[in-house]
Amino acid sequence: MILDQLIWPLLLVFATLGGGVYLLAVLDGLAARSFGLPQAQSVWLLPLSRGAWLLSQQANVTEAPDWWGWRLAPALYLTLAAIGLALVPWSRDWVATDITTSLVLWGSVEALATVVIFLQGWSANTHLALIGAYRYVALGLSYILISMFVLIGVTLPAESLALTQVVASQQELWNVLRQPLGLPLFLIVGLSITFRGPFNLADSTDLAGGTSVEVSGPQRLVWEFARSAMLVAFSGIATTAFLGGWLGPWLPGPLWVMLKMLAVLAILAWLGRWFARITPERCISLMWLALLPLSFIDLIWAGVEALL
Amino acid sequence: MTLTTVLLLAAALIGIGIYGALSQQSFVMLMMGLELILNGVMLAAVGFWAMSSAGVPEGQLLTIVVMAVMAIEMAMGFALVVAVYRGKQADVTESIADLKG
Amino acid sequence: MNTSFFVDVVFILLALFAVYTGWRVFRTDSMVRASFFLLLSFITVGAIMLLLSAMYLGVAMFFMMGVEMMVMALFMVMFMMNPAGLNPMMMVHQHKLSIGAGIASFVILAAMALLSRFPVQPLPAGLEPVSSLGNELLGDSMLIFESAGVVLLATMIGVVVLSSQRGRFGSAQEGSMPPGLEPGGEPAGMPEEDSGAGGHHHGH
Amino acid sequence: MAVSWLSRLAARGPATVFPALGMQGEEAFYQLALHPEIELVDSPRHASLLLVAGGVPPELHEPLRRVHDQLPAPFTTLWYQSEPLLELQQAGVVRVDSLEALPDALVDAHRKVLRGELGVSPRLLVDEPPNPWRGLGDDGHGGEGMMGGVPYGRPMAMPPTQDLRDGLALDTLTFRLGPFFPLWPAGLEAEVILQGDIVQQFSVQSRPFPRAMSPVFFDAWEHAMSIARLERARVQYHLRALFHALHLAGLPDLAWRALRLAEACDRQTITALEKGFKDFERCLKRRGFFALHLPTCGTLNTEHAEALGGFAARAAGIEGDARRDDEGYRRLGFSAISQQAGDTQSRWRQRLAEVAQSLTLAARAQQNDAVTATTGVVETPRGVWRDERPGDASALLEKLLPGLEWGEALATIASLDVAGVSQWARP
Repeated sequence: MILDQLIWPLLLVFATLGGGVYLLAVLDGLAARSFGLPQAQSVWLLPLSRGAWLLSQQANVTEAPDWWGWRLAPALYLTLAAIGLALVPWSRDWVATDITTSLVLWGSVEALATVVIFLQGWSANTHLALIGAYRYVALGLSYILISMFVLIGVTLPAESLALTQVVASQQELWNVLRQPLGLPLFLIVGLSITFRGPFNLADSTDLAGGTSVEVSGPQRLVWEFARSAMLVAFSGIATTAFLGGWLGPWLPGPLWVMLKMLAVLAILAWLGRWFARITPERCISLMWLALLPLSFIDLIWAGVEALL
Repeated sequence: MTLTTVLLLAAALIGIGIYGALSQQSFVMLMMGLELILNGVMLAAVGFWAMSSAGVPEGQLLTIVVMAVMAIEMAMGFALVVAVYRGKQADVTESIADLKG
Repeated sequence: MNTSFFVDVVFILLALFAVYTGWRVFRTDSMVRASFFLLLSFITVGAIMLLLSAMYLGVAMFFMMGVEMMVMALFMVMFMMNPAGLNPMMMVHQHKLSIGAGIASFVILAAMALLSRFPVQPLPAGLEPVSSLGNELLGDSMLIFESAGVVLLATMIGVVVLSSQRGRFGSAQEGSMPPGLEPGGEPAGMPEEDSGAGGHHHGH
Repeated sequence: MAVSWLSRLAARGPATVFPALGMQGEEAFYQLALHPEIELVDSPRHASLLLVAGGVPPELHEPLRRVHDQLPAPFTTLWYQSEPLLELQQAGVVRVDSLEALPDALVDAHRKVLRGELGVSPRLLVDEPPNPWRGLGDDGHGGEGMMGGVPYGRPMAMPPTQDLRDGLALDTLTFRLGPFFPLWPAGLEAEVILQGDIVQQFSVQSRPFPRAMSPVFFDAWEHAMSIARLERARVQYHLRALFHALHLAGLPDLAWRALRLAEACDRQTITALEKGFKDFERCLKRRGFFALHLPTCGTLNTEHAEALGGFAARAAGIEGDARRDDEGYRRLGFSAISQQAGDTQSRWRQRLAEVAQSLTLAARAQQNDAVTATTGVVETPRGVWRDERPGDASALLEKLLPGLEWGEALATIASLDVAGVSQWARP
């Protein structure tokens, strides 16, 4: 019983965490290469040597930090990412955590991530990190709202809050076609929540690294790992909610999930490098004036469709 | 985990909350006390629902209502604090003498 | 090694943690830490709700309180004006009375919990808490649910009115004067001018 | 064993360098930014090497020590055309004086540090708060209640000026940045008061180092000069400035391309440059540099625009360009371009337009070997150099930046050239 309920799910989550983050780093390296940035090393080795470099560095301390927050925030963020990944169903019965409210739990992961990112920036007790933290909190609420509405749209045809049911409801038609607005909106939210590319306002270059400006060594490794892990978890949820999860011909379910996740990650890695960073003011206008109304339309669309 | 232990926990949370709400000078800390009281109330409601009411759905409904009350309390509270702060530059309870009878 | 033993151990740990973090809220030396302790207390209570098989409510606790406490922490920083809320603090009044009131209420409530007899009616085996809650919300108790929604909407409007720079009678910074009873007359319903009021002013 | 395996793996990665630029250190900076095995980072915490490039005046030794102590161990320092700090001289610092040898020296130092073959730089300052906790007042910081006082010698976050947005006194943050802050001109040190994300006060504490111009501008001041060479140097100057703006915008690949184009200015044919720039400009617009990133604020008023001169003035609608008065340019059909708005976005539009114009001029000038006709007046990329070189204008930042958000403020600084022109030409 312990083996079934504890060991296997944990192994599954850890394996996807490690493998997913490594593959994301490789995909990001490939994206960088396709944009013409020269690279000294093969993209396969670069993440490893970077990790080794951070591991051999000292984890420094700022002046009078909030000790608990300073040391724990990266680990907490990683934990949230792991919880998110644990919700992804790999096949009908291959799910690490199969609860009836898994979509709501994912919503909580997004909400608590805001707290953890704030904690990371605030606890360093230095100026640039704190500004990054403020920025994320000020913008994070709008991301969460959009993500909630889009995900509620997905639950309507499934008549359930469980991700396994959401996949099962896509047997005839994937949600990406049934609710065409959903996936694009959700992808934008994904970039925002993991603050990448155009929405990288918390760890941005104008703050010299934002919330992670002061971290170094293993602590920085955990933080960067967690950021990537969050994106991997996010791609897992996107796959499940919009791309039919394990559904697909010929191949076994888990393989389908993996391929779809990789496709989502590749799109996100490419999108993240394509656009310039948006200013906070424009970001908030975009979120509230364009994307939030669009997510309402998506929800209405989903509702009307469920009624018909 | 029995109903009694759950209720004891709820009582402890409510007790701490009452202490906080009465003792804190800062508006915001005062609101934290209120939130802690409501936290205990919600726990007690869920405890009764799960162990003493054969799962009548109203038990959960009550908790949802309390959550809504919390949101309202916080939003209104902060808005009032902002308004008072603008008017009087005060953020501790003693400073608004007008409210004292 | 049965499940209920596990549940008991987890419950006791969570309960102790919830009380500890709840107590730390008023004993920590920074506002932001205080709100994060409160958040931890809420999350533990949410986890206990999950143990009590309130699947939706427990999880809803996480995200509701996550956002709520985040906002709270920000407000702390905004009002307290010390660097990012990191300075020590101990701002209490009527301390002894409050301790007494807290303990007294705990004793009374605990006595009620220990002495009264509540019916033992556990959840029926086939009950699905989430769908039962959903059916209740949009079935028999629709009116309550909808009124909660309307109240929330009213709150939003009220909050915007109260906190917006431009209030009902103009900019808050200009005193937000109501119009006169006759055109160009004295502002209506204004209190007498009170010189020297304003309580404790934040100097520079 | 395991450790040596780890450090050997770590040593294979790119060398992470925090550049502390002194006087005339930019040349090294641009060379390194193009090198694939070197990663220039913005925070000393993220580096394994501290590169001090160019001379550091003695009064900036203390800030340099502070930067030095922020690097996480193991790390070492490299000194390019700079005198190492006295206390570091026993610690086996690496001194490099030739630009060609610098990248390899950095990569080599990075590997050696990680393998433990090079002495690790010692800490220079004692690890304690700048001022002791005095234990005065209610909470020990010397103020009343939670207000006032200067905990650890830092002012409490109290708004010093009237609040800019609403009645709320969202905590103000007072801090100093510079003189080695890599996101604005080297040498600029400023005390910034932020409220949330908004700059409330920006007071310049020390001015940026004067920037060295290409020697062709000095030659052109003295005698007739090939217009093609002048315009190429101008293009290079603007493209190098664009590198910083694109780095800020989070477009590292475009920043790299801008720098590549800038370095090609001396070598490539004009047609190749024109084509490369056209592609680059299209890319820039398509990827949201203007639409998403550049703010439409940071508007210069007429007085400031006139004081600053050059492209900044032309972007604000003041058509001053010394090239109009030059017979050589007139023969090539030169006419000054200008914009109206005078904000950050229009400054970059202006600079890009001027680059395109310079390339056209250079192409025409090349055909008939045009030279400048007047001496004693040069339109440098920074402004007119008549009797004296364009001077430092960093003081106008104090007027320009308050009210902007932090990111907008940095984008505005990057769109301006506030540093004066050095009396020495670039080597």
